[in-house]
Amino acid sequence: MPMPLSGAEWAAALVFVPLLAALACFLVPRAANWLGLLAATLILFATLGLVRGLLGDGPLRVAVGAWAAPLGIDLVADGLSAVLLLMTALVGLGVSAFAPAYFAEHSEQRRWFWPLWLLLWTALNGLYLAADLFNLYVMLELLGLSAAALTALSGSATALNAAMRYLFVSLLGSAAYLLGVALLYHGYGTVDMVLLGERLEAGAVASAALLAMVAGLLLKTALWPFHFWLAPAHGSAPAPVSALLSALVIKASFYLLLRLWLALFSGLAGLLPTLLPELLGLLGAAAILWGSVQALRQRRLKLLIAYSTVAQVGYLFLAFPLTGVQAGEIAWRAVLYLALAHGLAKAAMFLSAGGLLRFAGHDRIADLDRAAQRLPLTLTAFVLGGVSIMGLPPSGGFIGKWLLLEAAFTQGRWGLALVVLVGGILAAGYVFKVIGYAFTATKIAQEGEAVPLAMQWSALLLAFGAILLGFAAPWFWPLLEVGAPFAAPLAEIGTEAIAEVGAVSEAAP
Amino acid sequence: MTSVLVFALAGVGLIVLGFYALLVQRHLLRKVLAFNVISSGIFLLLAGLARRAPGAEPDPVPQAMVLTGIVVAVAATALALAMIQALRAATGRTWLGDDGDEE
Amino acid sequence: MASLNLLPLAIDLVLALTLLWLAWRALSSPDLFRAVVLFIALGLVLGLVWVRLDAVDIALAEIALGAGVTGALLLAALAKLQSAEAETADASTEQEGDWQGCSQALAEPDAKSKPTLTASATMDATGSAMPIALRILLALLLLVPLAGLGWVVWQLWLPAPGLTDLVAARLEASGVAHPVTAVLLNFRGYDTLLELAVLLLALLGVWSLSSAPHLGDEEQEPALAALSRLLAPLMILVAAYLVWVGAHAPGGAFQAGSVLGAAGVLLRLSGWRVPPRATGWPLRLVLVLGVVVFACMGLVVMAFGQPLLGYPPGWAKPALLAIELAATLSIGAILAALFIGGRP
Amino acid sequence: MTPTIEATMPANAWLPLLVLASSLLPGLVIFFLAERRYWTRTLLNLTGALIKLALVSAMLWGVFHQQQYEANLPLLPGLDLVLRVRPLSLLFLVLSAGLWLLTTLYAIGYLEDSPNRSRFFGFFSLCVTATVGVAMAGNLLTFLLFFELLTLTTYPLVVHRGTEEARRAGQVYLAHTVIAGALLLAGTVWLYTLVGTLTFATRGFVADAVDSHRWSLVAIFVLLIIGVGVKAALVPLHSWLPRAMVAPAPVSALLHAVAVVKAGAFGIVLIVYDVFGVEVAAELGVTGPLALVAAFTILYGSTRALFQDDLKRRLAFSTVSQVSYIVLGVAIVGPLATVGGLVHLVHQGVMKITLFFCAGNLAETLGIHKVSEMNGVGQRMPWTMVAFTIGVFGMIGLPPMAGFISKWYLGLGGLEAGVHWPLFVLAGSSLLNAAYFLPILYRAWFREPPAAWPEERDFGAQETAWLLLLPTLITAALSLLMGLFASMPFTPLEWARLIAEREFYRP
Amino acid sequence: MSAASLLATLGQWAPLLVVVTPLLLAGLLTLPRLVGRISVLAPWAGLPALLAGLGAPETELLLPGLMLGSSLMIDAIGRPFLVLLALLWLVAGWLAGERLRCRGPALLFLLAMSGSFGLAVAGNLMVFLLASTVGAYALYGLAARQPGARAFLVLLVLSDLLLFELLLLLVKGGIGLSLATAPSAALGGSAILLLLTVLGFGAKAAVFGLHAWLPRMLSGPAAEFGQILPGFVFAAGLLPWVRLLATGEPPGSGAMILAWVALAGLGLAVMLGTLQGSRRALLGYSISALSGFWLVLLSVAGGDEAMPHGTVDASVATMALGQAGLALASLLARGAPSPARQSWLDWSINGFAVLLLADALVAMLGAFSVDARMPVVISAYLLFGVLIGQLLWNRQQGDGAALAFSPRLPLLLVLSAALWAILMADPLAVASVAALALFISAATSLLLAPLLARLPRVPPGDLLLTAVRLPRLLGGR
Repeated sequence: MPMPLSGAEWAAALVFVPLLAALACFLVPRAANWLGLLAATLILFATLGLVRGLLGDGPLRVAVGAWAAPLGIDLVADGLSAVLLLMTALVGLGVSAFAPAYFAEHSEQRRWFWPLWLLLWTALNGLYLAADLFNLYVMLELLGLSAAALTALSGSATALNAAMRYLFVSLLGSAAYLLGVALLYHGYGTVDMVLLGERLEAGAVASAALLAMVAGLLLKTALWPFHFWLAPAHGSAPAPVSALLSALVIKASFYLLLRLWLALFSGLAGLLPTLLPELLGLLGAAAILWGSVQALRQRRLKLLIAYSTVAQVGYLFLAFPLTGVQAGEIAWRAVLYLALAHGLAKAAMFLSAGGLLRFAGHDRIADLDRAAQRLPLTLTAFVLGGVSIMGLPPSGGFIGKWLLLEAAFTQGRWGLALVVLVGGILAAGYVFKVIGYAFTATKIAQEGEAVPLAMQWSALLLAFGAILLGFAAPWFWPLLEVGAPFAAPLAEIGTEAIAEVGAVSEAAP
Repeated sequence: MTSVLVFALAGVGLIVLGFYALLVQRHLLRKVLAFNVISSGIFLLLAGLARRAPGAEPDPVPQAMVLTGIVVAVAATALALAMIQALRAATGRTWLGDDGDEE
Repeated sequence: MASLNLLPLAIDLVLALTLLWLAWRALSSPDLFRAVVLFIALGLVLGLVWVRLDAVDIALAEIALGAGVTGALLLAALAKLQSAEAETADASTEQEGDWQGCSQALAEPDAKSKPTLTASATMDATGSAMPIALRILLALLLLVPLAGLGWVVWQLWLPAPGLTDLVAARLEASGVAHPVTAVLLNFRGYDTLLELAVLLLALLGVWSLSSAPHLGDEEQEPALAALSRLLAPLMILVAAYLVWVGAHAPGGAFQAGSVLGAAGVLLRLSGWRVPPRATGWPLRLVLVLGVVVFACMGLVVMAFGQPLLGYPPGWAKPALLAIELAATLSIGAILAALFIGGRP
Repeated sequence: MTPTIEATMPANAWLPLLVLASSLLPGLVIFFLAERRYWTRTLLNLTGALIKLALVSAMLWGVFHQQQYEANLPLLPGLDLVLRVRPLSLLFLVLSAGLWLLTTLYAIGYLEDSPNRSRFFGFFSLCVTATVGVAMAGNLLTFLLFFELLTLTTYPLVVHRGTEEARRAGQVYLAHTVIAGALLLAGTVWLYTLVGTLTFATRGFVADAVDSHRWSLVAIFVLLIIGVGVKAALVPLHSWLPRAMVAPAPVSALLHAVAVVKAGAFGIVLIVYDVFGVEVAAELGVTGPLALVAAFTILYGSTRALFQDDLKRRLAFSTVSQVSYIVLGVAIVGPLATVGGLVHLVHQGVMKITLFFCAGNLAETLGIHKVSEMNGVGQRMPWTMVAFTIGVFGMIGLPPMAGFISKWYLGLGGLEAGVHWPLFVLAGSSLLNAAYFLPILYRAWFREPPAAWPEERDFGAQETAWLLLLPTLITAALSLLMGLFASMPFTPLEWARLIAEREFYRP
Repeated sequence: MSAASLLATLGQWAPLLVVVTPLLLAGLLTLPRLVGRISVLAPWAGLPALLAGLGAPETELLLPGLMLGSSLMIDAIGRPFLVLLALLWLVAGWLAGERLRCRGPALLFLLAMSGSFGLAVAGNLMVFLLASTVGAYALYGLAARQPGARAFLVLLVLSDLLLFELLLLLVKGGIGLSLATAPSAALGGSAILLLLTVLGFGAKAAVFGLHAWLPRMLSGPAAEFGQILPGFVFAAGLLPWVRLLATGEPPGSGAMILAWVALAGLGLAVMLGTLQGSRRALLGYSISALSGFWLVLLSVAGGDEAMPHGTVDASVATMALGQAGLALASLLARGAPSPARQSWLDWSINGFAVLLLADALVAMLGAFSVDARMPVVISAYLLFGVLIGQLLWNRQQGDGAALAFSPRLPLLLVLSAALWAILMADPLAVASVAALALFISAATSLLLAPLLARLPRVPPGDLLLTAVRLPRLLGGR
């Protein structure tokens, strides 16, 4: 690079590269594969640049169009968003490497996959960098529509039905979120998170807004009572799409919920802000148990993995009740690490399920005819992914589980600790159910179809990523500290940038 | 001033009405209608309260937001309708089947 | 005098009530066609409401997009569904299997932990699947958010300035006179860029779902052909005017785009075909033009040391104009394509 | 502070890592070898094993001269992956390194032309890596990590045959080990939150938390012991062991004599000595119940073994009982009992692996799986049966064999600690051992062989393939020599005494 | 390296040499080619033991490395046993003849031999236990198909356990395992140790109560190796008793009880012996009786003052001679001699054996300087006299070799035995009483032999249960 780019350029690149790549893929469908891969590598490069920038000179706050916060829209990047951007880049690269081989025959789907996927990627990157609530609404909408369109890509009856339900769910969620934004804007005069964080005080408006936004986002994150749409959607979508949905899309709405909770509502007094985390923790625990039991009952592999996502989402919400006085920091760090590890592992599992589906023509678990020996790479990817999902030691999942347990034990929350452990055991149950069948032979021997190496290796590399996370924890903590996202609301990030603009708005009441 | 309140309340009415219809109606086209009603309600709430600003001009920022919202609503509706037609062609029904893992 | 200032209140009340009544009728009318027509009427009345609230831009957009384009899309979809309905109706006796109910149709998202509704009943006339008892219970339950929101609105209706003065202070630096357009294209240009992307995404989704519809060229009614030949140039003129006026008065890219889209729809109905040569990448270029220009403008500017989407001082006006033109073109094309449905 | 392995660490920090790599790398390479690449696979296996043995003996020499071997890798804030080689870990290291070499030789012979050998040897090497990791663990977190890795790598070996029965056995194995792993994790984290550190220390590191958290420490002890007890096959948690006999012979040899069961027993040793410290454990009053459980397991395992007709299941139940000797030795608070427990860790390994090799020979050469089919097998396979006889005498604890030495020290330790009931348990167990092993010898040596063996394979002059026979004889000779020349330097007994003297009892 | 120093070092390593030579030969057996030659050499493996027993000086060889620190030694008590065992193994090997041709029995034979030599030269109890285990299991291997073998095995395992406990308690009690130092402090007077010693070694010495296996194994069909068993019995059972009990200071009351119990055992053994069908069964019972006899003497011996170490050795030599006599007799009891060779040669060897036995018994009195007039001792001699008589009578049916001889010759033999005993015994007065008792009982049993013959025969190996079955036997006659 001729001159070292500052953080702002990287942030801009993160949003505009996938956008322009999507348009290019739409314009020139034949070159879609190469454009997609190029975009994926560029995005990874940009993310690493951003991370180096963050580590170098602290959290980033860029005013788009030089119009500072209350008027214009700001892009914010701190430790929390950097880690999730990194996950998106890694999983995105994996899926982009997987997709060309997967869609080799049905070129029609390939033609539409790339533009939709890159627009989804734009929405993800934009969402992690946005600090403006309405901007986040547009990102959510872009995300929801592209995800629904991608789910319906395969065109099968179940896929369409699932996509339809998913579309309505995400539209309803965004509408509720928008309602919350409207209330907050009219209540406190701005839609910027930092300013809102300062101006917000407990009251009817704040509670109503909190309720609406949390309800909308819970619907999109598919936490337990609102999980009904997830399994059919992730189960019936094409493999790379279900990998994206499970690993990335779910995490975006969770990130948004987390950011809102940390920036705006965690500081508030009043009944709802204290009651809500306990409720979320309860729903999370229910999600873990219900999701795992359902996963155990499934006879089809992709549905099993989908229900596993329902369970793993439950883990992410366990941290809310744990943000007590001492171990708050550890709980957030645990959950973030779980999200990161789950992203990589779940993507690996879905991609390997795609490989198995291509190999056997079906994904009935009981008939995985000797897959262990005939398709070793793919199954290893599934196993390593499973190891991280279960939270067995060498993996990132283990680090997350360890920190969560540590937080639970320091605060004496035995119930949560028990749920985490039981969740791990049940996860082992359904993962090893699949592995067990991969070793046995079915009665009628099935001859398998060759699975291209690109598909196998992309799944395997993602799985290795999930395992290596187990050892890479020390590298992540400094990154996570940038901007101290968990310590206090975003207030003090770059307040000086707003000060000089604020002069005018002070004139207003 | 009261017109702001009236229309804001109307907006709330629309939201709740649309939400009721979204849950109750089975036909997907009706659900799309319900969604549009909800969106209109929210926009009414958002831009209606903008009128509270003293002086001639209402607060432009919510207006811009509502404009964007309307365009997004149109896009969503178009996609939903296309998906309904595709679903109708694929499954012959225009309502959400209970597609548990039946096959 | 009291009676005089009561008049506007009365008008507002009437408008609000008609709004609600229309919405109720549209959502619960047994016949689908009637429901769509009522919905279009609702859109128009909503346009009046916006005018009443001095939000002229929104009024324009609501009528052009909310009522016009959405209505057209709904009617087109209804036509296709009913034609399909007719085929299956005579093809085989409509087997009214006892439909085992759409359990978990849509869980009540409200965090007040309403029980998940599992509806199971035969389909009644209004197409709703729930037994009466459940629907009443739901209605009652919905009173709670209604009251809550109402009370919150009651808190909020007191006059508050919002960001009007801040926008006014920065208006001249934004390159356009009309505040809404300034906010839309400059201050919150990033949102608008993404909004265009959403529109394009919708088109991509539609095209990915259905293959190209059979562009059978039905016989043209002479009256429609004549009318379209007259109206199309007029609509294009109006669109151009709207783009230009947007700089200093309510108008702008989206409204102009929707008018252009309407023109496209009209031409399409009257049997005009996009020349085959142009249906390839040229059409796609037009569709994509708006977003590309906007994005490239935002990036190019950065090369000159300006922050993202921050136009250099003198250049704001021409840049915004260029963007608006490109946006109008692509919005028009997209809306027309959305109406046509499948890939050309 | 970007965490790398500190450059300033002394050179011999690389040895523990090299020991790990010496089986990890060949394992990973073998995974990608094609089935027909017989010689490359054998070469890789054997060089790996030999290098590991050489490294371990170098460290043996080093530790004897008070050398420090430690490598650590930061894993969590405040918690590292620590590989520290102490005399105690060397005891287990030498056992696993030595027996792995022999089991590899045996496995090469045993799986002559069976399918999936690359997969088998891949997991085989990974399993030993995990075992070696468990041996060298410097803190409880590292122990937990390698302990769970052991579960993961042994599961494919248990289900290697790919039959439905193997799968079900694998499921049972997993059900036990995964739940145990969860309990172990819970205990470890809880301990960490209470005490703040997990590094093993000679007298344990929980001493100062005893008075403030007495009952939680007891609960943690129970959690840890159950977590480790499943692999050590303590009675209520043992049922996976007999069912895992469906695996091929080298696997059952590896599982029982070298890796899994020993890791469990070693875990109990670590928990009692290096986590809690034996005095603190006694003060908490947990060593008594542990001793009772061990005693019950010893007797239960032997009685169940009486009624098993399947040879490998009988040996499995015998292992259940024999491993609890170690636990008994650990649970009796006294230096001599410690020596007895530790030395039995090695002796039982060598003797039991001999018996399993013989069982494997019988199965592979004559297709014998049941004790009732073993009539007159002494004539047909004299050398195998001689090794089996030596193994049996070791198990019963007759003088020249290694078993006698450990039984001697256990008995002496019991007396020294003033508890007499261990003597009766040992006597009872020896009787039961004799009751279920000697009839086999009688049947093999003094009964007339059947007209034809179930599936006889002809190996020309010798009784069976030399690859199968050689390891068996070596381990038999080892168990004899370890008994006969027990007090020579560098024997397991001397090393156990060194551990007891250096680690547990400062004068 | 002059011959003297060579001899000295040879002497020094003699005990190890003794044990190792049979093991070496056994090792060579593993090579298939050498089996033929080695099996010929097998019987001669006992030669070095014989030479060491006769010539080697009294030495103690410490072997710290072997089995938790052990030592081998040749001392006054051990030497006679070593010589006699060597003789016994040579004769057994010679008699076994072709049975040693194949590798299995040859290997077991050599192992048993090395085990028994190990017993003789054991310096501490650990080595003793090691040697007795190796020897016993090898013997079991040789005679596994005999009817009594299973009982022998069970008793073997039980006795090993008891000995294991004994050794533990000895070490715990601080007494230590060494036999070379003060065996006198061996038992320190604790009842448990005494009980363990008696029972532990009793099982191997086939003292009555634990004797069931010996008569049945002797009377089994293929009894060629039968004759080695008595040799093993003496070494494994009696030697330790001598080392531990002989000079120990058994508690007053404990000793007397032990004496009376042993006497009762002796009586029962004699009674059952007389009722035996086959001659070898009788021999079995006589060996069991002899063990009982030893126990009586040993428990009584320690009665008064602590015996000075020296005197016991000399007497022990004669005792050993007695054992040998009995062993030789059992040698003769090997298979039924063909009638043709029913010559006086057999008779003379038999007689000679009995003579040796009688002399040994009498000499024991002197060795222990026991007050000959004690009733226990007298009755022991009387009972044993009856057995001697039955041995001489040889009229037992059942093994088909009923010797048709008139009672006169045996009577003559008894007289000469008594005379010889009296001449040999140095403390004249004491020995004469014992000899007299012996002579009288032997004579009466000879005379009553035809009467006793009509009593119902009892199968060998029955324990005290015979009292229960006796009425039925009598009734069912």
